[in-house]
Amino acid sequence: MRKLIKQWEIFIQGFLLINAIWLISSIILNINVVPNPIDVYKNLNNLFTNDVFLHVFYSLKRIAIGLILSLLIGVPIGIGMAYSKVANRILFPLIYFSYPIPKTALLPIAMVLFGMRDGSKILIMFLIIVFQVIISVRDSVNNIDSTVYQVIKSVGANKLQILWNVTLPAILPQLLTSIRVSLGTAVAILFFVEGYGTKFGMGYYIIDAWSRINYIDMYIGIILISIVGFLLFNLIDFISEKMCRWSNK
Amino acid sequence: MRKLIKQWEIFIQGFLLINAIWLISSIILNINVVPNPIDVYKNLNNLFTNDVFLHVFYSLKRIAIGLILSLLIGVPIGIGMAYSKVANRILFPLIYFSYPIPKTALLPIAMVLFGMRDGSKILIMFLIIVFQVIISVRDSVNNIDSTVYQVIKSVGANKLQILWNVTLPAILPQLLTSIRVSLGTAVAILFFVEGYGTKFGMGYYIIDAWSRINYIDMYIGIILISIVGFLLFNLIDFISEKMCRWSNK
Amino acid sequence: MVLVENVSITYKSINEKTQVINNLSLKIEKGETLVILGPSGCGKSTLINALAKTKTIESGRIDYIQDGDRKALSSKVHKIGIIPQNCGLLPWKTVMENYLLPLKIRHEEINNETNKRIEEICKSLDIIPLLHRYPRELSGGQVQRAAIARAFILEPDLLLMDEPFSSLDEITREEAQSLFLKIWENYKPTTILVTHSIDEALYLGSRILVMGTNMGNIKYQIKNPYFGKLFPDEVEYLSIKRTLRDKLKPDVKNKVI
Amino acid sequence: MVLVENVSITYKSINEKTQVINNLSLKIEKGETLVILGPSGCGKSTLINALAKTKTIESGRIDYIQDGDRKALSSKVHKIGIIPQNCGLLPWKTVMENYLLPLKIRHEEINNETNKRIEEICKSLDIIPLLHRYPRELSGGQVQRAAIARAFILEPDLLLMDEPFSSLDEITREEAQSLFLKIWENYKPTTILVTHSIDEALYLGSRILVMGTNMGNIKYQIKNPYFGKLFPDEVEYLSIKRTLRDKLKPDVKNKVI
Amino acid sequence: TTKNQTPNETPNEVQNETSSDIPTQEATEITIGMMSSSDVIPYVLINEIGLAEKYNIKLNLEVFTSAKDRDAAFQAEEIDGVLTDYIGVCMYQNANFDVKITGITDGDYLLLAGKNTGITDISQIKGKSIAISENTLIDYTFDDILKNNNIDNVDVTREVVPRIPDRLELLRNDKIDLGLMPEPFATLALNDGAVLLGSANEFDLYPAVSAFSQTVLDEKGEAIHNLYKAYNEAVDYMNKTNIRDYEEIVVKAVGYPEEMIGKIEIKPFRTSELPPKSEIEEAIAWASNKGLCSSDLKYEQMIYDVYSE
Ligand SMILES: Nc1ncnc2c1ncn2[C@@H]1O[C@H](COP(=O)(O)OP(=O)(O)OP(=O)(O)O)[C@@H](O)[C@H]1O
Ligand SMILES: Nc1ncnc2c1ncn2[C@@H]1O[C@H](COP(=O)(O)OP(=O)(O)OP(=O)(O)O)[C@@H](O)[C@H]1O
Ligand SMILES: [Mg+2]
Ligand SMILES: [Mg+2]
Repeated sequence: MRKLIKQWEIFIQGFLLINAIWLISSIILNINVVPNPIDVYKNLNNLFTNDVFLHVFYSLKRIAIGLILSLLIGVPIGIGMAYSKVANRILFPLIYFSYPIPKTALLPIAMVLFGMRDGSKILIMFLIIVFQVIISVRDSVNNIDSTVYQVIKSVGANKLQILWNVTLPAILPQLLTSIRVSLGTAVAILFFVEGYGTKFGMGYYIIDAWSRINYIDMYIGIILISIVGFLLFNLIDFISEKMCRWSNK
Repeated sequence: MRKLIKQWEIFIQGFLLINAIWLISSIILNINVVPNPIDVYKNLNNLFTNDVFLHVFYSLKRIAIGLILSLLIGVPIGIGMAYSKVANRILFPLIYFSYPIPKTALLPIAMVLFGMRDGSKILIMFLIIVFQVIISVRDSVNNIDSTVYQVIKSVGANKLQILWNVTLPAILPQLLTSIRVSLGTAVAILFFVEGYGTKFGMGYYIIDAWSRINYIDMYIGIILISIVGFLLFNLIDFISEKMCRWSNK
Repeated sequence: MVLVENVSITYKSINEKTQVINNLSLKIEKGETLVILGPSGCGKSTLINALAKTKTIESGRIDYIQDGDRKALSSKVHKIGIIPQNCGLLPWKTVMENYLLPLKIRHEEINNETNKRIEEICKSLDIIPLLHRYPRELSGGQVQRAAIARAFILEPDLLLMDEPFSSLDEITREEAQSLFLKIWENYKPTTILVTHSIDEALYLGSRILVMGTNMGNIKYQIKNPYFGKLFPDEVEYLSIKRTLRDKLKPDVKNKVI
Repeated sequence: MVLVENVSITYKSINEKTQVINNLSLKIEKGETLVILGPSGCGKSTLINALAKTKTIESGRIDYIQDGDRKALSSKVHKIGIIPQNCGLLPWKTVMENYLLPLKIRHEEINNETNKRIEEICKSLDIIPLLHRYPRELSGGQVQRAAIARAFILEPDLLLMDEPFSSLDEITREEAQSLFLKIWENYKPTTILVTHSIDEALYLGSRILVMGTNMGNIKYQIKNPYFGKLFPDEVEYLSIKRTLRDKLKPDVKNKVI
Repeated sequence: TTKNQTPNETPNEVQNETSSDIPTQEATEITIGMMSSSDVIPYVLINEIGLAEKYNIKLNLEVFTSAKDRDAAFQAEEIDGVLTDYIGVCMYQNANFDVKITGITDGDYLLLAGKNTGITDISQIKGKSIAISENTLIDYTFDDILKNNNIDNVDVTREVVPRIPDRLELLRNDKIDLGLMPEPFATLALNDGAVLLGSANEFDLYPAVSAFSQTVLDEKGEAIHNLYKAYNEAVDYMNKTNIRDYEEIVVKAVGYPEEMIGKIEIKPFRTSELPPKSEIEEAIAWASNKGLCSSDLKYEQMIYDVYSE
């Protein structure tokens, strides 16, 4: 209970701080791309006439599917590359070559294969995040101190058991970091993939407002996305705290 | 020497593998958004008539400045957040709120403030990468086992000495992972920031070809960016090997 | 019976290759408790790790013979319990979870009897109040006791212990030692124990082996008549002790150079 | 002189608060070597860490008095050398770099004399060939010797040693112990040594202190007449040994319950 | 204020009036990809005033924020047709994507100078900078305006800024001297003090067109024919009706800021027809000169007559 109150305190404090910075810079810069936050909040009711929950829901759905897919595929590949020489030999150059390709340039292919609705959106999101996950999982598995395997190997555990009892818990803290980073990326990609083929999503809301040069609405969208992002990050922190109790300092 | 040969072997093997996959999928899909690699390579000379080195140079410059700035500012902030309760209290909500903001939506502000040349490009790149760096540095500092500080604290080291001798080496492996991930992100962002106010850069090359619906040229650009990315990743691996000899398995 | 034949072990780092054990052969009878003494850095832990299959050997073979049936020693087939020098508790599991994990992996049923055995062992080692703590919340000696309990609970066929009692105070150590003897009496696991204490070697080893500094050579072996006897006050005991001490000293030729 | 006054220390985890030391007061004279014995988990390492300023104390104070001048003990002002229970070598530095780091931090000039001292100490501990290795390439005993050398090289005013010889074979241990005595003779650092060996306590401690299991209470203290004497064959020696052993045993009331 | 009026009042009447001839077979779906601009008004009206039902089509308007996304969707056959321009069709053709111009659309492109540049006449733009997109109709239009004013274009620095809102922002903040903009951005800039130097329509240049891929034309020829009938009817409605009656629809579709309600003006629209041959040939010449298509491209390859029946 006290913890919850503290969380809220931090939330409100951070929120006020951000708005203070924003207010000051809007006054100093005095350009209309940075509207005064007070004007923005005056128009906040736009949000509710604009199906705010639908926007949030669509975006969350896309983020969730994209992120979960990336984890489901990226984590095993990353672990495989760290453990198997053969897998590494084949995958490592493949990944090093394809990671730098700007995935957004693959949009035409994504649309041909998956249409312009959520299919291509999630594919692009997946393609961007999965590499981040693969690289960080591979690196963190490589950094595991080999002595932690001693006992479990000596009792004859199979690969799966080692994976579940040693590898995964050992990389969990870094995996959570990687999820945090990927989450940030995923939210940012919304802004790209919700620019086509949809009328819902927080990214759409911002882009739409932007192309209407309605900076008030655009900033309302940005506030919305940043609050949702904040809550998602806190969710991950909460999970992290529950799952890494053993290393809690 | 033998190592160098092996590196080349991997490079060529990966390159052939990628191209094989590409060839097969271009044949199976048979759509003109996926051109046949053979057609693309036939037109490879386009690249050299097109100031390839200038494109690469401009992009590398932008990546380097963006990445270095992000590290210079992100690493201290991340460490500060992990060590100082006060810094964390102020920065943590600020960062959790501003990380999810799609930085590309801030382009108008960036352009108005820093013009449409490299200033705004690097600002956008910086804004995207610095959060990834902050989050992963903060998390990895938090995950350092507290017993490694014992001896250095007992000899009365000051904060800077502890930082240099313990904190930085301890997070170095994760920092390198974070640099790898950020590098991939930086290359991808090229595609966005080189879409305006420049006629040079690998991102520009691809976007230009795309908007001309010239898929051959677009894929030439993608090949270029992926080779340059591969080499950058290998550079980081090389640095990583030199710097983390102590944990080499 | 465990048969170590012509085993060589090396460590590889980027620019170096250190051979630690060269052509070692060794026979450990079923139900024997073999104690290995040896100067620091001679390769005792390396050998233990090789037996536990956590360090790959460069050449030679390690076999397990049961009822005349000779098979390569394998952690999948044979039940190996190990107390590594660093204790090897998984930091993300509580002490109790660390105990249950090997049992789960070996698909052993956790019935009333097992629970009773666990409780008994933990009581003897005085770690009942620590069962729900994570390893980093324990003191050095508590970690070691937890590791001892884990190995004993498993009831392994081959029990490997690398300096298991080094961080225990004398009283606790004696309790742990006598617990080991009791357990050994019970079902006679083949045991290899690395220790630095000659007294401990004479108390717990049915055979004692002294390794030299020279690539894992066996300098001296002795069947121990004082196995299981605490503080024997005989002259011969002291003389064996003295011999072992002498054998532990670096080779004379090393000294001269 | 180090003065520990009314010190209490607790460990906090999320849902628990464990008090380990309650209201401990202790005086360590300048140049004294105080040996602390105590059952596993009684709080010895915790006390050492508090003295080394790596564990914060909940209440009370720890002061250092020099020439009548009383100051809070501080790792910035006073030269503290520590051998923690886990040895505390930085894994990313070679053994040699681990030695040089504390010297660099204390801005000590590394002149010929220092180099000679380092070489001498390393020779005595037989670790010269290991100086360019990283800690993870060492055996348990080698790590411990490296940590001992690091603390000795620093020539600290206050030397804190937490079971520094526990992983050494008897011969190496004796060499390390006599090295300590030699160094102590040389410039008389105030020393606190935690050990589990009563023999070691009687050999190296000018004063011996036995901690109880009850929140760091001091159960017994004795000025040691056998300080620095190896294998004294006197009756009284054995009786002191027996007393210390008895004091190490858990309190009777605990036994009964 | 106008805001509180029901915008659909008039449209509903039309709907009721036309609902008499209820379609017998199922309506054919036509999806058109477009970017917000005033060109889209008739298409929005087709849906809003019930013309879609009348002509038995189901018209989906898919709005894109970037031409690249729109082209990608078009190539992926996610959309049947696009609102594009001469240059776009040249490039489609060049990429072996058989896209035909089926009609013209209306919309103007205004050349504006920033309020603090001191430029008041097009003759003063030498040495100035313009925010523009490359290889697009804006690029083409700018060249055309320059040509019609007999200005050598070499002296103008062209800065590529892909998004039109960004160009507007640069113009407003004096980061750039000139901009060539469609509605509603042009109006916004003018409201902000920008100076009008010229426009495309002024020289009878109407480079924007609607286009469909040949495949779709083969499949849905009938429906597309109906679409243009509906389009023409919508244009008639626009030209005959007071803009205030359907202003809300325009504001939403084109993306005018809300405060413009009551002030929006629209020139009369033309009914759809095929663009004149000479204009297309000029565009082909321009594009081939830039290497965007082959100079062999013919007018006949670029158009498709849906009005023949
Ligand atoms: N991080 C921690 N959290 C909670 N309790 C702890 C923690 N670290 C140590 N303890 C507890 O504090 C007590 C004292 O620990 P300490 O390490 O000082 O013991 P010790 O006397 O050094 O024992 P040993 O001889 O086994 O090393 C122990 O009971 C231990 O369980
Ligand atoms: N990872 C490694 N790389 C290189 N050399 C190593 C490595 N690990 C151990 N060694 C070396 O191998 C030798 C044997 O090590 P081992 O740990 O088996 O010694 P030990 O007999 O257990 O010694 P101790 O009694 O000190 O624990 C030592 O000389 C050590 O320096
Ligand atoms: Mg060892
Ligand atoms: Mg301890």
